[in-house]
Amino acid sequence: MDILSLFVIVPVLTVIALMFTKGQNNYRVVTAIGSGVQLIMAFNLLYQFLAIREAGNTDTMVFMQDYMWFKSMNIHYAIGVDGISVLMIMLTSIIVLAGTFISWKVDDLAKEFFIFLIILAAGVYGFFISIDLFTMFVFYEIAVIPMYLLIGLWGSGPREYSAMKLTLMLMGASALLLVAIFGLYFNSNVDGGALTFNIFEISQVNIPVEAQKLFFPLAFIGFAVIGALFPFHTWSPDGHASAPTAVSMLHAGVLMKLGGYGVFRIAMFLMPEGAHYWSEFFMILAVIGVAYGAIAAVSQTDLKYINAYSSVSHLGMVLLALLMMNEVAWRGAMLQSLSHGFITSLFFALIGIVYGRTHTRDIAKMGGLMTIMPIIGTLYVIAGMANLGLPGFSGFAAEMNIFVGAFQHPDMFHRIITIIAVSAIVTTAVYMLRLVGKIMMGPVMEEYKHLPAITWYEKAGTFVLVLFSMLIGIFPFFWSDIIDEAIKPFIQGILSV
Amino acid sequence: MESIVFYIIALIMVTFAVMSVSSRNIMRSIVYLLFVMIGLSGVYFMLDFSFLGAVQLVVYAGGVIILYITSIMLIEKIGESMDKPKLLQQIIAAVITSLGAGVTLFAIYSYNFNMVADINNITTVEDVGFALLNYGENGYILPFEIISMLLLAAMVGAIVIAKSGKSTNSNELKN
Amino acid sequence: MNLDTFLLMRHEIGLTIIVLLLLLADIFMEDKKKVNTVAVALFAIYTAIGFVPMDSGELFGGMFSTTPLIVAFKNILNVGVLLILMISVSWVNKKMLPINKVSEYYVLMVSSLLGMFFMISAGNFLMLYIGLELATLPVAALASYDMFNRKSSEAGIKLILSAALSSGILLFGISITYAITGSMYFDIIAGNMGLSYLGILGMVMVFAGIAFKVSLVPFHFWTADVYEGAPTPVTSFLSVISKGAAVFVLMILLFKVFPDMKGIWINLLYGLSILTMFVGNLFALRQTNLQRFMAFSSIAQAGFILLGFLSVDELAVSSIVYFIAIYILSNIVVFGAIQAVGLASGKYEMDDYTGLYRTNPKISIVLMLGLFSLAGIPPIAGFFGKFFLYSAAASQGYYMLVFIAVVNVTISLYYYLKVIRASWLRKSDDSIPYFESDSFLKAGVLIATVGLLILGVASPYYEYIYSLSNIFN
Amino acid sequence: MILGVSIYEILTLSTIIFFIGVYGFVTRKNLIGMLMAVELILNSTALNFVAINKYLYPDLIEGGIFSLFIIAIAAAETALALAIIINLYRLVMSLNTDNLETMKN
Amino acid sequence: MDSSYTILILLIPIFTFFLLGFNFKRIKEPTSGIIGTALIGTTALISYFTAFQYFTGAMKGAIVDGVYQKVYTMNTVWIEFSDTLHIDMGILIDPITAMMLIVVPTISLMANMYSIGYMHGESGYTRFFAYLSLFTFSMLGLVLSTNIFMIYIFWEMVGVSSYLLIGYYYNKPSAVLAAKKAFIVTRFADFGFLMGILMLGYYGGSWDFKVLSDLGFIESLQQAYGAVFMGLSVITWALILIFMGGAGKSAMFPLHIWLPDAMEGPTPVSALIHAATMVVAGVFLVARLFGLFHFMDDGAALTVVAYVGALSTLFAAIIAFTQHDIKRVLAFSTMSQIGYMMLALGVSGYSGHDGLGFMASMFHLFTHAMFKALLFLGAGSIIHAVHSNYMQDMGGLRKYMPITHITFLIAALAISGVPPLAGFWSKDEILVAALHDNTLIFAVGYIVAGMTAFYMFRLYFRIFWWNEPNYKHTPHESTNTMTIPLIVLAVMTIVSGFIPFHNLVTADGAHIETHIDWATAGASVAVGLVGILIAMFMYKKENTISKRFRSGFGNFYEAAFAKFYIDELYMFVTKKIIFAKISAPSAWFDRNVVDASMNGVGNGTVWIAEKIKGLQSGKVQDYAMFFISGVVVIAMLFWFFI
Repeated sequence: MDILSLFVIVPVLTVIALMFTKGQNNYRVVTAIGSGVQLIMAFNLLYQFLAIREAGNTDTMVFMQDYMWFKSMNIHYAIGVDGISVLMIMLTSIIVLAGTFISWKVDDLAKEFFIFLIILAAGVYGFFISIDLFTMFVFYEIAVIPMYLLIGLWGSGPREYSAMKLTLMLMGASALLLVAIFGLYFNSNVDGGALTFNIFEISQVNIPVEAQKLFFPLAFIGFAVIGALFPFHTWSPDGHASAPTAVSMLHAGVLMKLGGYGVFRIAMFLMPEGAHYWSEFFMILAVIGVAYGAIAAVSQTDLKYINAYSSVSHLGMVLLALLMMNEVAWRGAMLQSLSHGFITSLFFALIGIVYGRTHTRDIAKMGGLMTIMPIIGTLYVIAGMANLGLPGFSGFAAEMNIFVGAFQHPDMFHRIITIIAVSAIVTTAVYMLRLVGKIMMGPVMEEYKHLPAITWYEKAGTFVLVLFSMLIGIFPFFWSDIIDEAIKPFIQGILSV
Repeated sequence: MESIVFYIIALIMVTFAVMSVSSRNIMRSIVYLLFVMIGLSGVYFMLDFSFLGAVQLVVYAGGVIILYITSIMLIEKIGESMDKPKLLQQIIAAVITSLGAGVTLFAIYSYNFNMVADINNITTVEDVGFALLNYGENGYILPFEIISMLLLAAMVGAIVIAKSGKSTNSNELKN
Repeated sequence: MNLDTFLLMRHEIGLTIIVLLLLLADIFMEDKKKVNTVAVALFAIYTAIGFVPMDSGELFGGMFSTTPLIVAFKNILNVGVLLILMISVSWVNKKMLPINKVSEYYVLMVSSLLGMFFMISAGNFLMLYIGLELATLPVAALASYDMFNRKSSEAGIKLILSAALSSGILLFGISITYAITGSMYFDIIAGNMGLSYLGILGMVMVFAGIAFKVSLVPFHFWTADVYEGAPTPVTSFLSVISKGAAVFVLMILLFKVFPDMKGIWINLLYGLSILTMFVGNLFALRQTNLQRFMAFSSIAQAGFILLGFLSVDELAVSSIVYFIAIYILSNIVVFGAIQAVGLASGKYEMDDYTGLYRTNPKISIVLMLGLFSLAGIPPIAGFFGKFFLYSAAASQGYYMLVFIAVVNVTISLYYYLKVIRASWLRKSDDSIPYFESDSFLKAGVLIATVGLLILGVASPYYEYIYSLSNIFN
Repeated sequence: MILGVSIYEILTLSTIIFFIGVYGFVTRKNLIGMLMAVELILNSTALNFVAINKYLYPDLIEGGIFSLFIIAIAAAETALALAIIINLYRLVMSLNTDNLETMKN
Repeated sequence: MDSSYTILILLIPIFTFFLLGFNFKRIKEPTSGIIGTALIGTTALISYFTAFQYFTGAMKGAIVDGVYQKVYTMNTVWIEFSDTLHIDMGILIDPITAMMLIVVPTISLMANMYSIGYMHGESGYTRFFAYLSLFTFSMLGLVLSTNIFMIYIFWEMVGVSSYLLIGYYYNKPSAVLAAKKAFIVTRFADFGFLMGILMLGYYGGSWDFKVLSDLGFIESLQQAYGAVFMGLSVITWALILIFMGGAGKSAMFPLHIWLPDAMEGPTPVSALIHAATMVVAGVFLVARLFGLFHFMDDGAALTVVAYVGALSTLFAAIIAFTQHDIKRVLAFSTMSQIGYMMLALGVSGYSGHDGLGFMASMFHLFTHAMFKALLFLGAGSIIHAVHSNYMQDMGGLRKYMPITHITFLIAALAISGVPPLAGFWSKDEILVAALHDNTLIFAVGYIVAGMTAFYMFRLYFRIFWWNEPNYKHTPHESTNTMTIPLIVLAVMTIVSGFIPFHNLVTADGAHIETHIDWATAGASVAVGLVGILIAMFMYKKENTISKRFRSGFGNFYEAAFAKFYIDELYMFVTKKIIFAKISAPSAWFDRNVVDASMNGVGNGTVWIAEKIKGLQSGKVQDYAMFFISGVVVIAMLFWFFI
């Protein structure tokens, strides 16, 4: 069995094991074991990947496997990873495990909860290992659909509405994506070869410029919606607000990364001319997202909404960086994806922890929690600081790469875009500090005096995220080396246009 | 001469057809329909297809129409006049059907049929029988067999629907 | 003609025998309840035999023709009917056994299937017409089978009246093609239609006659009322078997009989598929009765099927056949669930399903899988079915249509999710209590569900159909 | 074929009868009335087949046979429809189509 | 000698931070204070040693041809953007760093020691020391940075430490607000800083200080870039933006508004961060890039620095006249003195005697750190004793708190420029440098010197003389841990003026000759004394002179008291414009336009569905009508295809 398919198989096995498990405690233990195995596999993959690179393997993708699936349409189950996918898989496995711990106390239909959580994870893993458009699309949808039930069943507030909106908007986006995939597929024989869904085979083909102009925006929007591209981001605040904690974590931490990853790996890579043609238009949308997400976050009063808009802003940065189309910016985009994954899921974990105690997410109704729950409060401040790009945490390294990359374009348009994007660091500070100041600081509220302290599983869930955010923040060179190497073949294509 | 007869029959058929669909008395309506059918069998006769004309007479005049009448008698509402459709509905229906007829006729007249000047083409019972029992090209034994299945199925269906079963649960009526 | 060639009609002969045996069983068997088992067993044996490979060939001077694709399709329908019979059993036992109308139910259903087979295998318009009528009339009887139910009778009369009108139009169309080409054999008509006002009118009329059965807009109106009123197993029969056969016939008609009007019917299909998808979906949005809901869902699905036609090549044929197979299973799963719930509680409204998962988790899971399959969510088979349909359209550059279709998938997802929302997301104090269905129903639904999970992911099945799909020479 | 009468006239007749049938089908508010309209429709098509056969392709009797089948099937259909109507009447005590709108929208 | 031990200067504080931070529940008072102080003390020793080694030339490469060089004791690439553009992590030692290596650990040590007593009984005792260590780490990292991006990194860290420390009393809303304000205002300034860095990196091609201070490199930049905007080159604009960052941290007008509020933090914090170290980071930054500032476009950016400094110094001095909160008076005094430093940099030349301003600025930075920290710690001692920040609650304290009194007096004299205290020497050099360069700026500096003396002695007399109010508890002298730092700093204040700065800290590293210009010096001492005398006249005994003055100035007084309404202006801009006119509408827009349009698509679909439901009328006749019309219409439609 190849090392990559295990990432799909192990979750599936976990799901099956869960189906035959009985007992509240056993569900989470099984899930924890399953996601623990995934974590081990992810690090094993990272290790093996580094080893194989060390050994001088310079292939774009390694651990490739290719199985014919539908022969008549030349659909393959084709998988392989490069540095970026490896890191994304690592991110996923960490967040899944953290999410499992954070969900330790789910009691209503716990079994189902964990099953859907793991299915979601399987979809995400599958997405990251796919190098065949069809396979990728299949996994993409597998990842999206469990969200509906997870939010709708275990969520809070207007959960049905949010879940429906999220699902429909993401599915609507995948409509565009599917058309783009067909567009690529049916243009993949223009050089005389066979029709193919394989990303690397398509990348060898000179897709007609007209087709690229037509399909690039479809592919871009298709992916970018899940990356919260303005104005298609509105599912995100509602979805996050209603989702249970672990789902918010997975969603913001992993699922939204599918957007940037897909844009990078498919839209940009396969349609470089289209990317150049459309970049300025989408750049405007992305930068609006960056600035507007941050500004809108300032006046929110719900913890999750603040964070959701913050995600809009930060992921807008990813899209913006991708559209800047240079190596530094792309590296920044990838780092930002990772960074945002850790930080935002940390945030959502903390929100969940706080909400589980105070039963409100309205920041006006909270105050002085730091005194009552010092560890949670400290973590919250750390998360806030990490989110606003404090050096030492991952966000800083990522954003600096993005800004430096964005600054490489000396024309007025890019300059303005860059300045607006950079200005978001101020706005971010405003809402983060407002948030921390309101809920953690200030006078202690009487009704919260007896809230319980943090539990071991909550610690486990959050500490690991802080740890990784700091690992990236303090040792960015380690990660950026991996990313740089992976970006090179991609950047060459886009720069040669 | 023949053409005049045809035109007269055609006129009768159209007239009775119109009356049949517009009469508010159901019994009369059926009788008008019968006239149309008879007229039609007349056309068949004129087309030298007397077998079909006979069948038409037997099946319709002797079968179908009786069936209708029996049904109506079963329902015991012979004298009752049918509800008049709304004027608007009539107008819309008239417009659409005349448009449809116009379109169809336009299509027919725009097509140049290649008529064969074979005046004495009489279809005999023998021809029909031969065709029906032939299992080669242009043989109709298979449809002929299938129609028996069809009639069987229709019969079973009609019987099973019409035969009164005993309801075990009168509440079901309300559904 | 000898026995070997005669056995090319194996399926039809088998069905005829089953009809006759069932009539005999009705006469000789005292315990009518056993008729159920006999019927299902007979049909199961027959279905199994149907899988024996068979050559292609023609019978009765071209009246009847068969190819491996047709056989495969008949087998698909057989399996579908078998499953429907299995999910019918409990209904028949509960509703029809007391009034002693057991065997007729099976007779009618099997005769209808027989009609479809003749229709599929027809090489001549007459066969087509007779097959169509044989397929329709028993279903009309079946629709009004629940004779104490006013809705059921209404459904029956609406079906038979609409069917009569549509067959009238079909006949008019056939007469026009006859007038133009001088024959009713498909191979003679093919290529002789030319392009004329009359020819187009005739083609459209023929098309309308079949489209009526496929429930394409604007020939679909009967669908909702009939589906709602008819007993659940009959509705599932109508929605999958009847529609599937009609789609196949439509395919043969358009691809093989009217190829010279391709330029016209391609556009017709393009327009109608958009119209059908939208109308089906928009109406489905606001339905609360599940059977009616499924009716509009099936209309929308018909719109998706039309996408497959557009490429007019092997891909078109295989994608359509494959989709129908999956669609049959999906719908059977859903109807099986509706049937189970309906029988246990008498409830058919969406709101009644509130909290179903908490009382009857298995049926809810099955229902969800079925609905996801209809919505086209991977890795359930429905996605793959739809994907190949889109491919067919996209292969000819109809990207816009694919886009519209996928947008419609999104709309459809909304209402499918509404059912899932009721059964999974919501809690209710008076949700339907736990019930146990009979083993036939369970087995039927289970087989269909397993089929849904396997048929998509496992490619050989599609590849097999693809290998049979060359009908163009 | 009828002397002095071309195919067009006969087809005109059948078309008119056909659409009269359609008109009846659309306007009738009585189930049996609608069924009778269907008879008109089916019979007009039968006439079509026969006329086309006689005028255009007299070598074979395809059209004639077809008409025969149409008549047979129409009869079966009528029988079944009437059975359903009668059953419906037992439930509703009316043949008026206005009473058939329990299912709509 | 191998200089890699310098890394310990950073490692020990961060270790202290983690040690205390992770165990803040387990380590009890006063152990944590002692640990913190001890470790910072160690850091201080290593720092002194480093500075000593550097200034004596014992460090390898420190002095070449009698000129102090920039020494990298270590440097490693942290993030690489391109071959020349990378963020490095390393340690750079040059004269100003070495000087800061004395200032920062000293004040930090004093603050730590002082806090052992001052923070007695606070709930977050250990946390406080952890934060202090974090701050020390960040500040040291800032001064040791080898490249401007590394400065930015520690700049941010310093900002966070400041935020944490200002918000130390996080249950107090005003503290939370102040912390927030401090962070956001400086963050806003950092936005400019970052843009400046990016511009410098893109156009200059390097962030490395060795490169950026290389005169040949600067020359090439000057030639490569002409004026692009308002007559200035991109590099100059970059420098102005970078200065914006510096101005934010150093509380220059108009980014000064956070500083007075920052006094919400515990007093040792005010002494350490908001008087002595962090707030001079801006000065340090300009000094660090002095070559660029001076040579690009003939010092256009430097002129900006000079005028901003001059404006700030005057502005702050005026406000300081009117404040009642003693820490605020000191805060404005700090702002004013930093303005002095900026001004000095602004008027400075590069080498030789022209570079006097630079030297003076650094000198003033050094001395100011000492006496201002002393003032704050003294103020802390006073506040500790009377439990109030307001001078109305004070008076006559000289009897109760002799040590505090004496040390405070020394510091006040020093800041007023009375010889031979430290402030005299540095301030004198500044005025000399200003006189050489720009008379207007000199005039401002001169006036402010007098004003400084006045308001400082207003403070002094008001606290220690005046009339005694009714103390609830009799004030008493503070504990030893608090008084020792006072004494140490007082000693420093006395002696640091005699350090031969002109030999050690100059712009180009070479020695410069200085001498006291007695004309200027005498004048400045005179104006200082006048200020002191007026203050004595007004505040030594309780009287109503000040009240009369106050009413004499009328509205101007009110305005100055209200800090010239700058805060209100900011509040107006943030609350009324940014919040109310941008943010809230954006949020509204998002919910009601963007989201609503997305929902609208859905609702529209449902609406259409509702509208067309009538088509399915339940009547077979209608269905037939559609059927027929469908056939007819379709047929007619496709007739057009023929």
